[in-house]
Amino acid sequence: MTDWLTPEEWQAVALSLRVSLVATLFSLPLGIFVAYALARWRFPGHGLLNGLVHLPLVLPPVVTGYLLLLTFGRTGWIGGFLDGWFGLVFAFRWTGAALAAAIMAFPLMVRAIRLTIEAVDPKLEAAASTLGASRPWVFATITLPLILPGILAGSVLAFAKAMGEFGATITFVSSIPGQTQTMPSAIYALLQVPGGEAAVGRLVVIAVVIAMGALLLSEWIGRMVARRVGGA
Amino acid sequence: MTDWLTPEEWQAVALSLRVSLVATLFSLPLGIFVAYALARWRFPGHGLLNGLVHLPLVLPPVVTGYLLLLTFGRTGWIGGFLDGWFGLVFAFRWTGAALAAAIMAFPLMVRAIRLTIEAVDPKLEAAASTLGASRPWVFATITLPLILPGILAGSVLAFAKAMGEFGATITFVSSIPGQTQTMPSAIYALLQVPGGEAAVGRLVVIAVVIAMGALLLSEWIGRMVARRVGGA
Amino acid sequence: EEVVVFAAASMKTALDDFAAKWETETGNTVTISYAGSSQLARQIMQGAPADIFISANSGWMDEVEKSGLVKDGRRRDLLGNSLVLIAHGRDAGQVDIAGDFDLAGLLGEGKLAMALVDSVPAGQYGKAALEALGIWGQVAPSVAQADNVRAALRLVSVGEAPYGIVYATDAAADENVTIAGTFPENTHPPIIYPAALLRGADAAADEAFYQALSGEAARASFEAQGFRMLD
Amino acid sequence: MSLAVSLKHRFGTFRLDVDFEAPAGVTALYGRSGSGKTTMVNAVAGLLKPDAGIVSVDGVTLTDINAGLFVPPHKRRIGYVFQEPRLFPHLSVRSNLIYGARFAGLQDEREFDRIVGLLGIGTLLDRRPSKLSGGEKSRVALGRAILSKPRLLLMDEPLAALDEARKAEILPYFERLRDETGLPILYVSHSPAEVARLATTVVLVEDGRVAAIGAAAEVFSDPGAAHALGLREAGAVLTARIEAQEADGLTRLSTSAGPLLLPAVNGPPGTMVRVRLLAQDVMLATDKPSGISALNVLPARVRDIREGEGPGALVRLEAGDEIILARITRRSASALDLAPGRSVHAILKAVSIARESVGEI
Amino acid sequence: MSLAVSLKHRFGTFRLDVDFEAPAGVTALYGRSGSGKTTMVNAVAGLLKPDAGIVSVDGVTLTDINAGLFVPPHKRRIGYVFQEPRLFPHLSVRSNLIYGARFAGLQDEREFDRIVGLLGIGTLLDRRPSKLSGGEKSRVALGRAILSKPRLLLMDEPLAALDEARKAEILPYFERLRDETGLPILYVSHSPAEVARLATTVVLVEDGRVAAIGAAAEVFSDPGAAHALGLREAGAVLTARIEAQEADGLTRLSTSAGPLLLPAVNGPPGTMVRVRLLAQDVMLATDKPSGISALNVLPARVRDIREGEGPGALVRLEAGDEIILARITRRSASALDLAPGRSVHAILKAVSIARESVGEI
Ligand SMILES: Nc1ncnc2c1ncn2[C@@H]1O[C@H](COP(=O)(O)OP(=O)(O)OP(=O)(O)O)[C@@H](O)[C@H]1O
Ligand SMILES: Nc1ncnc2c1ncn2[C@@H]1O[C@H](COP(=O)(O)OP(=O)(O)OP(=O)(O)O)[C@@H](O)[C@H]1O
Ligand code: MOO
Ligand SMILES: [Mg+2]
Ligand SMILES: [Mg+2]
Repeated sequence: MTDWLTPEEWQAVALSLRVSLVATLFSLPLGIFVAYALARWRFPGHGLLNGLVHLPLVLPPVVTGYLLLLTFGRTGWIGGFLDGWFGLVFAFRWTGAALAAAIMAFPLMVRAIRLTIEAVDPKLEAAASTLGASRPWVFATITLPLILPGILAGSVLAFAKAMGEFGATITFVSSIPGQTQTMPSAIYALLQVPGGEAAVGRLVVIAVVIAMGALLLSEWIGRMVARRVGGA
Repeated sequence: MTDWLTPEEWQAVALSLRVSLVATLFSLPLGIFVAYALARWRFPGHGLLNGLVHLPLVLPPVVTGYLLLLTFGRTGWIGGFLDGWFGLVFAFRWTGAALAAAIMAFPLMVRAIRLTIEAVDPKLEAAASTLGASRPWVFATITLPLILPGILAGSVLAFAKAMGEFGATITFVSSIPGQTQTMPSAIYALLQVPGGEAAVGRLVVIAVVIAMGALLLSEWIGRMVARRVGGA
Repeated sequence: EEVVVFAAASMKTALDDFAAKWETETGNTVTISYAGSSQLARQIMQGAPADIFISANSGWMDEVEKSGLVKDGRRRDLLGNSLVLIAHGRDAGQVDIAGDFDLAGLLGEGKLAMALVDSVPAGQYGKAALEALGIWGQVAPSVAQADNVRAALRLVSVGEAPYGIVYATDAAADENVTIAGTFPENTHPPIIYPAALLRGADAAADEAFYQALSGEAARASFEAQGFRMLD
Repeated sequence: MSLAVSLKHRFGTFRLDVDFEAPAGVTALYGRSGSGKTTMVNAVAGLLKPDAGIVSVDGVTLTDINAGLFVPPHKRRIGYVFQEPRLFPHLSVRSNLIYGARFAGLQDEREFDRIVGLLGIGTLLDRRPSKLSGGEKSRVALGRAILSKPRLLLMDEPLAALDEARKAEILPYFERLRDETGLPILYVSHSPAEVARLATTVVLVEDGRVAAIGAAAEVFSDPGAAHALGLREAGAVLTARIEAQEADGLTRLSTSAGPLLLPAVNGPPGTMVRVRLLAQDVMLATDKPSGISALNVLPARVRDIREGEGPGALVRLEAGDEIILARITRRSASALDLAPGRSVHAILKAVSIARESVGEI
Repeated sequence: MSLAVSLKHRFGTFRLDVDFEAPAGVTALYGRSGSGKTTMVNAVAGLLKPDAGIVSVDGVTLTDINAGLFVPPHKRRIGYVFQEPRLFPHLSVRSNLIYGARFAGLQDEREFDRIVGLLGIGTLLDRRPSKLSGGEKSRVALGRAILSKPRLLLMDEPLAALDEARKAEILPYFERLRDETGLPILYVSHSPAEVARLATTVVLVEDGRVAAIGAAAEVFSDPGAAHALGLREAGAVLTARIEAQEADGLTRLSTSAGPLLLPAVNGPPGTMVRVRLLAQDVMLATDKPSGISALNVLPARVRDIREGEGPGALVRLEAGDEIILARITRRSASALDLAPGRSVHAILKAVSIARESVGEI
């Protein structure tokens, strides 16, 4: 296998996996929260928040990457703050790649979850509240389990998007082998090379296999969940 | 206004709007069909179709664009066929940009619609069938209206994504001012020259305003629909 | 020790080749991030941990230098390249690129693939050349602009566009295209790849690699890909 | 043969295994919660594909698993009032109501107005189902099924959510459906009064099986079925003819057991009606009583006495061609020295016969 | 004062405007479909914020719109059996049942087993709600609310989907809840039998307003309320004391009106019970009858006679300290020459008094 891809390419595969997993898992709680807020609450900044969430979709990825560089970069105001207070550095680290992937994938995740939240019958939540469950309990024991399909779908979308994200990532954290060179960056670099197509093909196959695995897993879990809830 | 952006940039704005609208509207029927098939039917190629739909998410956009070039290009097998039989040419045309945008946005659209289809209570469909409605009628009169929120969400996601799509588009149809130079292509070009930031900023603002408009419109329609169905 | 190089994507083959040689020779590690020159320049200006920057044009290097990130006197024009007209296929006919060159007639319905003519260096050089030849006006409507020169090459390579304008280095690397002609040097500004040692480079290896870029081993790698060493 | 059902189906540990045929009219499925009624109805509607079995309506086979026949629900033309309302949430009440009509062909506006009036939903037509009360929803669901002009009507507890007054308005309509249109109806109900009043045939379902089947008059006057029915609901059904509508609001009826005076039975003289006499509403006297408020005293002969486990006894009486059931205490039976062959008087109050216990034939 | 409700709310054209106070025990909301019962219950539960009004339970104010007070539902400790089951689809029956217990503190396994047994859902515990029959769902919903150990129980037609036998099992349990635990219950039902049996207080709701309110005994023996109740359901409620359980399964009771013999009333001698006598089950005789199967003949005096629009008349009788209502035909009333002050005999069959008409006090 090692001669099938160069060690550097394997590194890229491993990094992409890590970046995508971390991006998905870490953005999930916030994604659920934002989806819930957008679905259920009416508040002054509603439209703004909604727009902000969708922004990475509308902007060309390079622009998003550039904005990230300006804000989360070493000299950016959030980046500087996080570095100064928490020692958290995103610039040119794999964490930055994960941040970029998470932000790019965020609208997909939020939408999927929001759609299922909107489909939850508030009457069930009301029933839970009469049984003594406070809002957070209702959320944890009724809403959350009922929106599992959306969480699953949102996660798999986010993971897939994170696996494929290129423009924002390379613009934000560059493409440093072993540190920030994800699979798409590696593919891009290979496309610059004459005769790189074969290696590109191999990486694409790996990306596809990983994504298919994630997809099949999510479908399977989804079916288990559906069976538990027991539709028809 | 005309001196705020160059005529070429205004062209790019108009083109992006057209491309995104066409991409969204034309892919909608297929999106609904595929979402329905994935949500409701079990068939041998289920996993494959699902994977295929998600592919543009997983692959770096450049790769998708390249694959489009190979298949839908003038010399590609589908492209050659469509050109020969229907005179339908995608290469270097705005139609190609729309095709690229549609394909990139397709997974988002399908997922959103699929999620709402899965939330439709099959008991309502069964009730409609006992009232004499055949499968297609049930779909048109019960399922379709009930999944409107998903269709709306899917469309707005697709539209936003189409507005921001860059990698696949420029790889597939290049950037020909007035024909295939979309807003993201124009933005990218401006980012390549030192000092282009101001013009980038203006284009970005326009993109954001358009996308916000679409978003607000969709939220508003969604609330109308919800009020008609009468939650709470 | 580790040397971090930010280099224009079009240099990948040549630079990888040389870096590998240098690594075995010195035992140091070279880590190279390839991306568009503009992206790399911006990253360096935002504090990227790069030791050496090789840009595909002078403009972005100027920007980096202006922000004071280049070590004093540690910038030089490393490589030169030439601009060629390529045609799809292994045995396309040769053309003579001169004053009354009928490129528009040659193209017919077909497109001329170039990099972005107002922003990507290869495209800017190409546009300048066509203007100098006085045919930009006729050709402009047929130009398909790609986001980088490799993408322009690819358009010709797969036959989507019959002709394209790329660097000689790119043309040499692709079997599916033929160089139909070379643009005279005087039709466009000199094509220069400047290299610079950056402020953050404090290891000995950084300096060594910067120096070695002009060495004989480097020359072999670069020239094999069609670059011209500038001294 | 209007309806022939033979089904085998398994849901986890529950097994349905029923086989019955019912003539035209209303066939009531009566049985305890979880006994399999809805499962049967679903199979008839084509919403459930049973493991094995046959369903045929009016000689048309709709399901025959062995023969590989399974007509899809929308081609069955079966109206189904589900146990829960199942209204279409995105449609107004009006659109819900006319949903089926478009598939059944022309809409009949007068029929629409009639049903809407009967169900008292005229003021709700432009509302969405989510803004209806529980009983309003179930009324709309009822109207929707009826207006789809089915050739068989399935009703799963259609009146469970309604008040007595509304029930009293709707029951006569069901009778008319049954009698005037000849529409066969499969009717699930927990209310013996409804069943006895409407049903031509009663199917007692117990634990996925048919425990008893027969004409309503038979099943309800069968002391053996009294247990499955619930003792309080045992009773006989008499056939009567309206003789006259009297000035004080009473109706004079004749039966082969003798004349009956009942409060306001609608219909012109000559109309045949069915009268349900609950066993517990019948009192027995050995001497003909006098100075008593009960208007109806029928001479009868004891056919048999069946003593239950409790303090009661069911006495079956012959009166004319009719069978009358009386439920009294064992103590009274022995005090009166009742025995087969003994002549007695069956006493019943005019007002004891509930309106819903009298229906047209 | 156990429950004080004063509400104003508007839904489109529907206006709710009610104001009543009810003592401890079961308060029944009785009224036609769409009259506003569920709306009232929702406001008590805190699921609906009324436009104006006050709700207080046992002296604790839960809602006071003017004062800006609105205790959220989860802090009210009110168990609510909804009109539709509303089970949690992702939880097993068992988890549905114990859902509320975790918030109420310790679970009581014996109580759990008792409720599960009473409701007959022991074999369903591991199933999902989607695999239950209609009646099974409503039983689980009932169990879920009861097991949440509420301090007020709201029940919106909890027994509508259940068969008679199951109802007969559950009703005594409700009585015990009312009597032993003192749990106040707000009970919506369309069944006058249920209401009369359980209710301490009856609130008649008509079109968003309280049409009548009072002790069950009063409302049901008030000839004026008979119309709102449905004539067939008018009747009196007697207070009785169990004297002896006799060998043949009958129970001997004493009332101030005289002795009564009824089938199997549970309880040791000395227990006080309430007996509901439907007006239509009471026969009147001027002479003391003999040779008759009815075991109970009570001497009484006519207090008043109210003639209805139809052929019937409601006769209010005084017997001891009790009021008894008898519904007879006008024709009988004049045939017997009934008039206020006249002495008569009220005749009632032992078996006419349905089990669900007798309840402990
Ligand atoms: N969300 C709503 N919007 C508008 N009208 C409503 C809404 N909810 C209920 N109503 C109306 O308010 C009235 C009272 O409804 P409610 O549910 O309280 O009736 P109910 O007495 O419980 O009737 P049922 O016995 O049929 O359940 C009805 O006429 C109903 O149509
Ligand atoms: N999908 C299912 N999976 C497993 N068991 C089921 C399923 N549906 C119904 N059952 C079981 O089958 C039996 C019959 O159910 P059915 O719904 O026919 O009862 P029913 O007679 O209509 O009862 P009810 O009067 O309570 O509505 C019940 O014991 C129920 O638990
Ligand atoms: O440095 Mo590039 O790859 O020609 O933009
Ligand atoms: Mg059922
Ligand atoms: Mg209600």
